[in-house]
Amino acid sequence: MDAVLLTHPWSVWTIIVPLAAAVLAFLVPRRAPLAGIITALSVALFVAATAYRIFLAGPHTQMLGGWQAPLGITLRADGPALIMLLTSGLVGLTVSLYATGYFTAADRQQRYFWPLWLLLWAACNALFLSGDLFNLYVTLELVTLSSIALAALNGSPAALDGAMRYLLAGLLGSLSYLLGVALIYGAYGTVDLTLLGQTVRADGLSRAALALMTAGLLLKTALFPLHFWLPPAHASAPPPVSALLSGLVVKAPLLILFRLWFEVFPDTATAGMAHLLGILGCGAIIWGSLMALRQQRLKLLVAYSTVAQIGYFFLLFPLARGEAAATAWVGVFLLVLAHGCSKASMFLVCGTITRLAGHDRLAGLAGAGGTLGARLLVFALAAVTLVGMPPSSGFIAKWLLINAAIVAGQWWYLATIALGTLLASGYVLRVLSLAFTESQSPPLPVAPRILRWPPLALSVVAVLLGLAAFHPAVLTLAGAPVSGIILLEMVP
Amino acid sequence: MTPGPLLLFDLLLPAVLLWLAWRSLTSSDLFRAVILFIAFNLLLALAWVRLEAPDVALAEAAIGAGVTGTLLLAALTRIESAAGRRLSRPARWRPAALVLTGTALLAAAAGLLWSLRLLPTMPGGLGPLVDRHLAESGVDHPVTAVLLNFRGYDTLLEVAVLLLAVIAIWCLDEAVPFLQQPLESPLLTGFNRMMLPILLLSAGYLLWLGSHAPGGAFQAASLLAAGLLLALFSGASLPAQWSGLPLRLLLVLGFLAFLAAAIIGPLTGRALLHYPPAWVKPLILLVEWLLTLSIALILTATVIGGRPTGSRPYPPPASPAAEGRQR
Amino acid sequence: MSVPLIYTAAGIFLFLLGTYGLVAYAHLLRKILAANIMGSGVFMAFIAVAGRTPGAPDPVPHAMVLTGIVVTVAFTSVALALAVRIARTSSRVHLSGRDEEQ
Amino acid sequence: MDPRDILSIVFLLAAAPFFLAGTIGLLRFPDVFCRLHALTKADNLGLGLIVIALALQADTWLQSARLLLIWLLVMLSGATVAHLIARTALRAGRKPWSGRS
Repeated sequence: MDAVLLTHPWSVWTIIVPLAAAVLAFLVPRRAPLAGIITALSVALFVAATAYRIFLAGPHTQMLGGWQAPLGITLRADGPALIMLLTSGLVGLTVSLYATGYFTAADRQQRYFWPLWLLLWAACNALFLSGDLFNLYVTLELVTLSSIALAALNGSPAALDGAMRYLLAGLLGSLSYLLGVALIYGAYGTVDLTLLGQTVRADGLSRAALALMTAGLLLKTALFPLHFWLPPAHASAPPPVSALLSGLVVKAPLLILFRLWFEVFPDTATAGMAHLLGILGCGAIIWGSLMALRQQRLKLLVAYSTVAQIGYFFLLFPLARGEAAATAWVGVFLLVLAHGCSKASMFLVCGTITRLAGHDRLAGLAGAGGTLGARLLVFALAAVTLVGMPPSSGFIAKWLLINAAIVAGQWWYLATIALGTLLASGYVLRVLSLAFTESQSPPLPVAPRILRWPPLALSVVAVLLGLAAFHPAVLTLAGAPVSGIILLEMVP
Repeated sequence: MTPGPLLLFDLLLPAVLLWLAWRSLTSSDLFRAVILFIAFNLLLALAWVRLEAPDVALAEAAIGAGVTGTLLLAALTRIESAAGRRLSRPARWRPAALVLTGTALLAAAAGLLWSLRLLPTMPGGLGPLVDRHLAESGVDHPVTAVLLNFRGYDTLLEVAVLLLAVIAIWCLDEAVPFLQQPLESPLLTGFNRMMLPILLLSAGYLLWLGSHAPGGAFQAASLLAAGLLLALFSGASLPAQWSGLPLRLLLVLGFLAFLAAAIIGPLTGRALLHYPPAWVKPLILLVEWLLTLSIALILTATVIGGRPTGSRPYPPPASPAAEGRQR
Repeated sequence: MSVPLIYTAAGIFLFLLGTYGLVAYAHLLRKILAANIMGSGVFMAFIAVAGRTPGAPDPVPHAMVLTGIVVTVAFTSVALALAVRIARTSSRVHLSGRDEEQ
Repeated sequence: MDPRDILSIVFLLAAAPFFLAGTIGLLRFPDVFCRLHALTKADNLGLGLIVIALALQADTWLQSARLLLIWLLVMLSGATVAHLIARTALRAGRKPWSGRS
């Protein structure tokens, strides 16, 4: 039994199964939800098997077609990829369950949601596992195109507009990335990440290529000030789609950035470049939080909160240079997992509230006791992780980041994290305070069970992950480009 | 390649390409802009030939100029019938923004050009490695070997992207005809009668050629798509009972076959896309043929630009001759 | 200056020209056109920069550019369908929030 | 120099004026019908001459035959497309240029 468990390439099936299911869902729309649920369960299973294998036998690779790099493409199942797969499995399973209840059979949206989402899922998993610069381009395009189609799913003018913005920004980003890949191939004659990591020279050409690829990926991951396309696209999509876009899709270009900066070009990137990204991250945290505080619609508030949370991920670039590298690395990857779960849960709650109340204007939700109040409690539970209160996974992640900032002696990042947390509690409390406002709004119907339980389960998982963060933390470092001890307690 | 007698050509061609691109971007009439863009793509195909990339040249002429050109023209017609005809000029910018953007672009150009001097003088490409393993790949043409075997995974995902495009387009809208009525002309009838078989034949030829010379599934598929579009513009249409499951099945057939071939590996203890040595050739051939069929339909579907409605794309044909042309 | 470098430089200029067009024009069709020109520039730079190897041309970048061309067509077709849909639902051919085109 | 090469050069040189004339016509003629006239007639002839020049240089008969086939196909589609464009223009109400204005 163990022999099979420890040698079979389980991770490959997280790509193949959704691909095949997407085709089936396209062919037989009536059976699409069933295909989606079966896929969701099996992907979760395959992710678990991959985790088991990495935990016991370490990271592993697979040469596709039997061709060794640089001729062929290599898939790599290592720690960073695994954390992304875990996020993908958790968010994907929950959103799939929710979507079976959200979209009704008579709905045209359902007919296209499933094939598009399953393709997106396959693309995300393929991207997380890819170890090849050009293949990353193809998977990234698959991710972007399916996200765009999903963002435009409900066909409202706002959604179409948001999708178009997303598409144009995405095209600009991916072509910039591809030009960087072209320069790299011209200089080194390979696009394999591992081989490049051994041969890249820290010269002007590498810097130019890195700058091009980074610029393109920043646009795709919507780092401030390149975030202009994200709030309209995320806020006007159907809620299950918003959950996927915020919880899963923004992390795809992020992982490529991490791989580029820490595996391929560790010596090329200068401290100045790293701090530039860190400062942009700080800008994102503050700007996104302030914008979230000012929003009048619940979904836009959550979307701007994503702009802010993306900022935290970029603190890795300056903080992972030095002795705190492993601490910052684990912190950021835990944050990816925590944010994925909590943000997806929040968008799903938004969806349920909008379904019940018919709108998501904050002013109109005042006095939302009763059924709506229960939804807001789930929102609050997800927010515990988002804000980073103990004992949630968000707390552990931020704690590690703060430790890393202290060790690195970079106080301004510490200050930004603190300020960001404060602002986050501000906008979350703004929503929660609604539940306690007096008003005479008529009582609302109870939401169906399938629209209530998945977001709750996801936010509970996000909190509980904080209590069981040890294994994910260890797994994050399997095959990671940084090493060292995780500094859990640091007295300044 | 060193500058030789063709130096003048090598200076002129990029210059003309840049000029065409510039004109296509700045001409205020969009129809003119699209035509200039098609001319740009055709000349680009010439540049590919000069750069010794005949496969890319074929694809550029067929897909870049042909399919993209058709897509743009079709979209332009639809947009103008929905929103009216407009001239397109650059948005009015504040001078500061203009200066900033201009400086950024010029700085990027300078930086990139300056970094080119660091390119190694004797780069090591993957050419020799491809040649060494060509015999095991199942095909004799290096580019096809890379596409369908060495980097077949890229191609698998690329076909997924194409399929995704059709699903996305179908999700967006119903098919809107962009011709008020089918093209009709006695000449066209005769032309179709001759050209459709020729297109079918040359698509098969290109596909067969792909195993040992420039050509292959994508180029063949665009020829086939051209034939389908020609028939469509002349008034042919898909019977309503075919536009449901049968059409969807044909659209995904190539991808499904590719996917099925890919998982033989993991099911038999090999890597994904690792074909059993004895089956390499027939498997690749089968996948390639089915891919051509599916891609041709996918390209056609993208030009039609919406999900099938089940009704006829045009009002009933004006002349009895149009009936005879349906095939 | 060798021949591939001329084409590499031309590719880079095409890329930047397309970037300018994508940013400067509001009409969606023009933006899509500009993105295609960007793409052509990238592909040209890719082929040219890898075309400096002595002997037979390297097939790998050729295959990659073929993939790139097909992916770009897929993007273009979705972008155009989206633009048509926007024109049909709201009778405009630019993104909201921009000045009406003259 | 091989007489075949000389012949090729002669045909190529003969082709150039036709393309030049066709292009000038396309740019300078007053309406769509005149332009079509210039383009299809002059360019088809020019292409024919180029095809002959290249066919002389081909290694095998098959290659020459394929070059000729290209010419035939271009003429065929040129004629059809020209007719379609002219017909569409006429139906759209474009009046052929009559020498005045």
